[in-house]
Amino acid sequence: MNELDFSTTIGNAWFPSPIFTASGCASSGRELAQFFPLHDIGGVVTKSVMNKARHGRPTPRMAETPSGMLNSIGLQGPGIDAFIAKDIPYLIEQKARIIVSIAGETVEEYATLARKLRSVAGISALEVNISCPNVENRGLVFACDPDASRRVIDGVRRTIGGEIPIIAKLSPDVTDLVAIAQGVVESGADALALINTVLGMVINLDTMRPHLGGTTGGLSGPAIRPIAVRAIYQVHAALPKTPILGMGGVSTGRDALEMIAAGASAVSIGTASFTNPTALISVQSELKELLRIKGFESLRGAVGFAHRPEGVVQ
Amino acid sequence: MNELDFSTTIGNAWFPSPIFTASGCASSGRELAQFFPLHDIGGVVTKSVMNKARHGRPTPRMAETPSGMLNSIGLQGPGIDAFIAKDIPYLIEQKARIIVSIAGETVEEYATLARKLRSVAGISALEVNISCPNVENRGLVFACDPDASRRVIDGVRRTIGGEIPIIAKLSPDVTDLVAIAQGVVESGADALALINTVLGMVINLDTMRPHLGGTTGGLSGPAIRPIAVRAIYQVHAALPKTPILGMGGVSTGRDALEMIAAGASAVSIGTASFTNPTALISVQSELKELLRIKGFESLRGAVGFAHRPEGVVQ
Amino acid sequence: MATINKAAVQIRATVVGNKRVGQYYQLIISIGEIANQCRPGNFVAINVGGESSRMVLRRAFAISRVSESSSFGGTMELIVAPHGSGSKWLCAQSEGTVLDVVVPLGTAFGIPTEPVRVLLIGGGYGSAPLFGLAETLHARGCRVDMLLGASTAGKIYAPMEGKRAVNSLRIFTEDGSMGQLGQVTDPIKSLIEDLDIAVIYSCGPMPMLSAINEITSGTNVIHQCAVEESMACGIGICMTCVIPVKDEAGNLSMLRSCIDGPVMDGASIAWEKTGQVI
Amino acid sequence: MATINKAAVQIRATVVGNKRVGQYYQLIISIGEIANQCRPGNFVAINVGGESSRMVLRRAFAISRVSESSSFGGTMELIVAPHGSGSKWLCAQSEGTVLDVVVPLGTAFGIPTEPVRVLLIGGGYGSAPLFGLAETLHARGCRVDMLLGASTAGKIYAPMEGKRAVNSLRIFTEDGSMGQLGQVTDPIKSLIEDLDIAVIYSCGPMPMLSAINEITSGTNVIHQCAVEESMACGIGICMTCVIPVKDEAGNLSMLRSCIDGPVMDGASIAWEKTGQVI
Ligand SMILES: Cc1cc2nc3c(=O)[nH]c(=O)nc-3n(C[C@H](O)[C@H](O)[C@H](O)COP(=O)(O)OP(=O)(O)OC[C@H]3O[C@@H](n4cnc5c(N)ncnc54)[C@H](O)[C@@H]3O)c2cc1C
Ligand SMILES: Cc1cc2nc3c(=O)[nH]c(=O)nc-3n(C[C@H](O)[C@H](O)[C@H](O)COP(=O)(O)OP(=O)(O)OC[C@H]3O[C@@H](n4cnc5c(N)ncnc54)[C@H](O)[C@@H]3O)c2cc1C
Ligand SMILES: Cc1cc2nc3c(=O)[nH]c(=O)nc-3n(C[C@H](O)[C@H](O)[C@H](O)COP(=O)(O)O)c2cc1C
Ligand SMILES: Cc1cc2nc3c(=O)[nH]c(=O)nc-3n(C[C@H](O)[C@H](O)[C@H](O)COP(=O)(O)O)c2cc1C
Ligand code: FES
Ligand code: FES
Repeated sequence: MNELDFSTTIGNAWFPSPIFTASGCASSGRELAQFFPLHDIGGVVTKSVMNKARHGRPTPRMAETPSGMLNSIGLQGPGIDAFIAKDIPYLIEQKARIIVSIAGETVEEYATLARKLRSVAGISALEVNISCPNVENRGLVFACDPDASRRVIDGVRRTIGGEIPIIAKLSPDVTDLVAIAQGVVESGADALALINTVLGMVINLDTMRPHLGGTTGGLSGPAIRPIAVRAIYQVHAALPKTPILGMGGVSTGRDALEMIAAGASAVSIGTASFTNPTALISVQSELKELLRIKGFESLRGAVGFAHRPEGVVQ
Repeated sequence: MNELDFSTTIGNAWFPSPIFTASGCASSGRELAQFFPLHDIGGVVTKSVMNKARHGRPTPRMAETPSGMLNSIGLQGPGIDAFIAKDIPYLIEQKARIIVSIAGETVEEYATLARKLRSVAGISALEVNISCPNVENRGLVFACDPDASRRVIDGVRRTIGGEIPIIAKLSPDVTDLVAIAQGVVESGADALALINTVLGMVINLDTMRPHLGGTTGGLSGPAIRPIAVRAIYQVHAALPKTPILGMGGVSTGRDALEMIAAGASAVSIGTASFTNPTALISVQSELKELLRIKGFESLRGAVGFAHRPEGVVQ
Repeated sequence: MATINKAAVQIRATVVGNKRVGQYYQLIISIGEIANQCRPGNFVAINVGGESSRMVLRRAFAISRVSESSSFGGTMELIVAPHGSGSKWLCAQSEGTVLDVVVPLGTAFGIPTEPVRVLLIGGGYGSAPLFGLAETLHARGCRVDMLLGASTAGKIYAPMEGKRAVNSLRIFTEDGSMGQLGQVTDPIKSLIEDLDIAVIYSCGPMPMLSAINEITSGTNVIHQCAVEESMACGIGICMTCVIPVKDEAGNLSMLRSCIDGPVMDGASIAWEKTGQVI
Repeated sequence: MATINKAAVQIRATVVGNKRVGQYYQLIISIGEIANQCRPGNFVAINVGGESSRMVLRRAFAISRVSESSSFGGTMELIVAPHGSGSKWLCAQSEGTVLDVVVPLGTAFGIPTEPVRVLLIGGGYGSAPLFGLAETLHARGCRVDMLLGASTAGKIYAPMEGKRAVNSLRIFTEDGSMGQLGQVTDPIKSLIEDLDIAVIYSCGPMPMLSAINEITSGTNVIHQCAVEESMACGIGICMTCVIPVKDEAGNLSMLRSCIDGPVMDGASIAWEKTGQVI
């Protein structure tokens, strides 16, 4: 039996494993490092960082829902300068492969973040979280507006140059996801991250008011997996050459393979790390095993496999 | 203690209870009547009927997902004429309150259906399921296109006149649900049904292809409840006077109250009837009990209660 | 258009026995007087996973046998293969667990009025309802022959006491680990002729049923088969479980296998149009 | 910025005892050598609902006591209130259930280096970690007084053996069904003066902690409180459990109560900005 080639690439970045953390679900990395070496997984996607430090939203910031959860963190974070000074060096020291997630309130803020990161060594890729309210346009989320999405990616692309691959992270809360995806790819995104959380809400029946401090929150976890798989499948069908970082409810190797077959080149694990701090490791080894059992010689061979023409078997 | 007023109204239609079946989850009513008298619930929303008989999609038509399921039935049904001849008389005989759900592939088909139903006695309301592919516009789902949604409702309104209330059933798979809701209300919808299923997909890892015969399917059940509550809350905030028939993952009285507090005047039970054939009855009695415990004198008093201004307690 | 089994009720029923049999679990569930209403071919729909389960759909299982004499009042027996998360959960329940069961559901095998010769063919756990059926047929004076097949010995379900009503029983396994090496469909053609079979009753995977139907089509042999489609509700309200059926004029309808089935006339099914259960 | 408790490990741990105590359940869980690493104030995060559970988040519980002498090796005791679906599931587990536990988590109560006088105040199940704490303090030569409060008698957790290390114990219930009628916060002010209290340790609902802090603020009494915010992960990776904390310059930070807490300096918390746990 040949050794399985488990590596993947996103733009010009190579990763020995396709299993990454999901932005906002691994904090700075230090906390998960208590449970496994960060070097052992494909990559660490950091919590979306903004230009300035932010307190985020009031508590309660979470609600459990059937097979899922809502969160409304509101991008609490230390700001890009503190992040570059403290978190990047730690991750480099751990030999983690780093994907930095950035978020902004204006097109300009995204470009500023890209400029500050451009000269930082040790970053494998940039994930651009465009599921943020655009303060210049009635708070309309960038990722829900084809035009604003393009402008953000365009600004980042110009600033960052060609060296670091850009992954545009999209929201599923849109009528035409494929159009948004095509737009950002035309504007210079090398890859897409699918999906961010789905907008949801819970009413607290004791207070008879919205439960979350932020009123609405983002739904994540196994509940949304069918939505994520559909999004990945649709976008891969339209843009078969664009690598996809899939996520949304993955908690087993089986789930990861589902996303890969739908078209993902790598898979992020978010909420599952809350259920199980070593989920990344178990998903990774289960996925490897499954690929072997199914007779794949490489992870790449399974990417988008569910799209093969009728009649083609394995 | 006063008797609780459990009744609700949708347009000019009065119902003794706010708990209805969900379209497509009660077949013609006969099957549920094995488990409880149809007269005992608020109303029966019939399976969406089209003009002609349809075979629907190939099997498998379902997949279970975490706290939910996907279905791709493809609107199998007998066609409107057989429906009027066989199903309506049965429901009338059972003294059920009838909400007929209609679906079409063209604006004209919806109007045709409305014309055929106009003169049928015993119908309390019409639910217009606009989550169908529009054959005149690249298969784009009506409910995802503000303009097409309006035209459908406008056509039905003109045909049906003012007698039977029209409930427009919307899809959550849109960027701006409130805009679609406003559009259909302006075009003559008396009420809104929120939400239809969320587009999803599962890959079968044995065949390594999409599991459903129809490739994608509609996600329903508790998994989507937070999305439904959010949709109801948002739309009620924008259109506080428009009654909402809420649905999506309700399986207990607690869940129903959550939707009512978010702004629903009535609640449909779909997938929960698959889990439990008497779900409608248990949801109904649990909801009554909860309203009493919370000190409400009427169901109406609880509708949209989560929107009350800061500081107002019960 | 059929309607739901008139006897169907939703009850809370206690597991009174659970025993491993080969690769299956034999569950005995106390269902009281409803046992009288269960006919060979009927099935049940059971909630799985307990209170905070993420599984929202019931699981369907053929009633293997009912018994009214037991010390628990009426009981039914199910033969369950631990397949995915729901059936595995069920197999892990021990005596005393209270289940939410809808019973009995679906159509039953048609019983001939004359004492004709019949062949019963079961694949895997598909043999479960055939032993109860054999008893009924035997009591009617039919000669009952039986063929059981599976991939391997552990998947053959053939209880000792079940064989009383059977004149002959032949077993086939694909790996030869029990009975003859081969498929259960291999000897059918010659058996029909040798034994002058009037009715074949079959229960098992859809490809097996379809293969049997190819053999019976064009002959006078009646083929009563219990089909298996993915079922979301089991009670006729979801339309997920459909099977393409032709009427006499050749018109196709998609009939619900939970209320127009599971037992159907094999000749009426448009086999080439059936889907594949996972 | 704190980091996760260095001793934290994820283990499979067996329930070795489950006993109802008033309205709570006392669970004894075998955790082996990790028991040595647990300090009063630390908590654990436990998976609930079993394999096909729809509950995706761990539940947090204070470690009430650890014991190393037991016949099961090291064990820990939890006092669990059956509140929602997760804690009810946990309370229903019997001996032999294997749990997925992350232990120990969070900060511990600071122990004074001098034998000062201390007051321990617990609300509801908040008393659980206080008895283990009392033993530690007592061993350091501190005089330990304790106040426990709850809405009703069944919610007072005050085990016999726990009282050994306590000089005085007063109980308050809001319905007067046990101890004195009233709130646990009523006598604090006078007790501080009468007993010359140097440190108050508190654990209970946030409004209770906040009320205690109002009493201690402006005094020299140190207030070490174990806060309670909704926690999605318990290990510092989700940022849901934040508490607004002021530094010396008065700058506010939102600190994670799972790793910068649960035990925090009451004086540093911006109480007016804290959220309400459901
Ligand atoms: C009429 C009928 C009678 C049956 N009798 C028996 C029996 O006697 N013994 C037995 O072991 N099994 C029987 N089955 C199959 C049994 O229902 C499935 O094995 C079981 O539903 C699988 O559930 P799971 O949770 O283990 O698998 P999962 O794969 O987790 O199930 C996921 C979903 O798919 C459905 N599903 C999966 N496999 C099947 C299948 N083969 N048929 C129908 N639905 C399926 C499940 O009901 C569930 O909704 C019968 C099925 C039908 C329709
Ligand atoms: C540090 C800490 C120590 C705790 N110690 C104890 C203890 O010793 N004994 C005890 O009985 N309880 C304790 N709790 C509270 C306990 O965690 C909750 O009662 C429990 O999580 C409720 O879960 P549920 O499934 O029963 O309720 P649900 O309402 O179904 O829970 C839904 C979600 O909200 C969260 N949640 C609900 N209530 C609380 C709460 N009060 N605090 C934090 N999260 C909550 C749950 O964790 C879950 O994610 C502690 C909480 C924290 C944060
Ligand atoms: C608590 C929490 C915080 C998150 N923060 C971020 C974030 O800062 N940036 C981002 O792009 N996505 C964020 N996400 C979304 C996740 O990265 C991921 O897209 C989503 O949770 C779906 O994956 P999952 O189901 O595996 O969690 C967050 C999710 C959660 C649950
Ligand atoms: C099997 C199935 C069939 C459905 N058929 C229809 C339909 O014909 N027309 C329609 O408007 N909605 C249909 N729906 C959507 C439901 O009416 C409802 O909007 C959705 O399932 C959410 O509610 P639930 O989570 O309670 O099931 C169907 C849903 C299911 C699960
Ligand atoms: S399983 Fe629902 S109609 Fe047959
Ligand atoms: S509970 Fe997740 S960071 Fe504290």
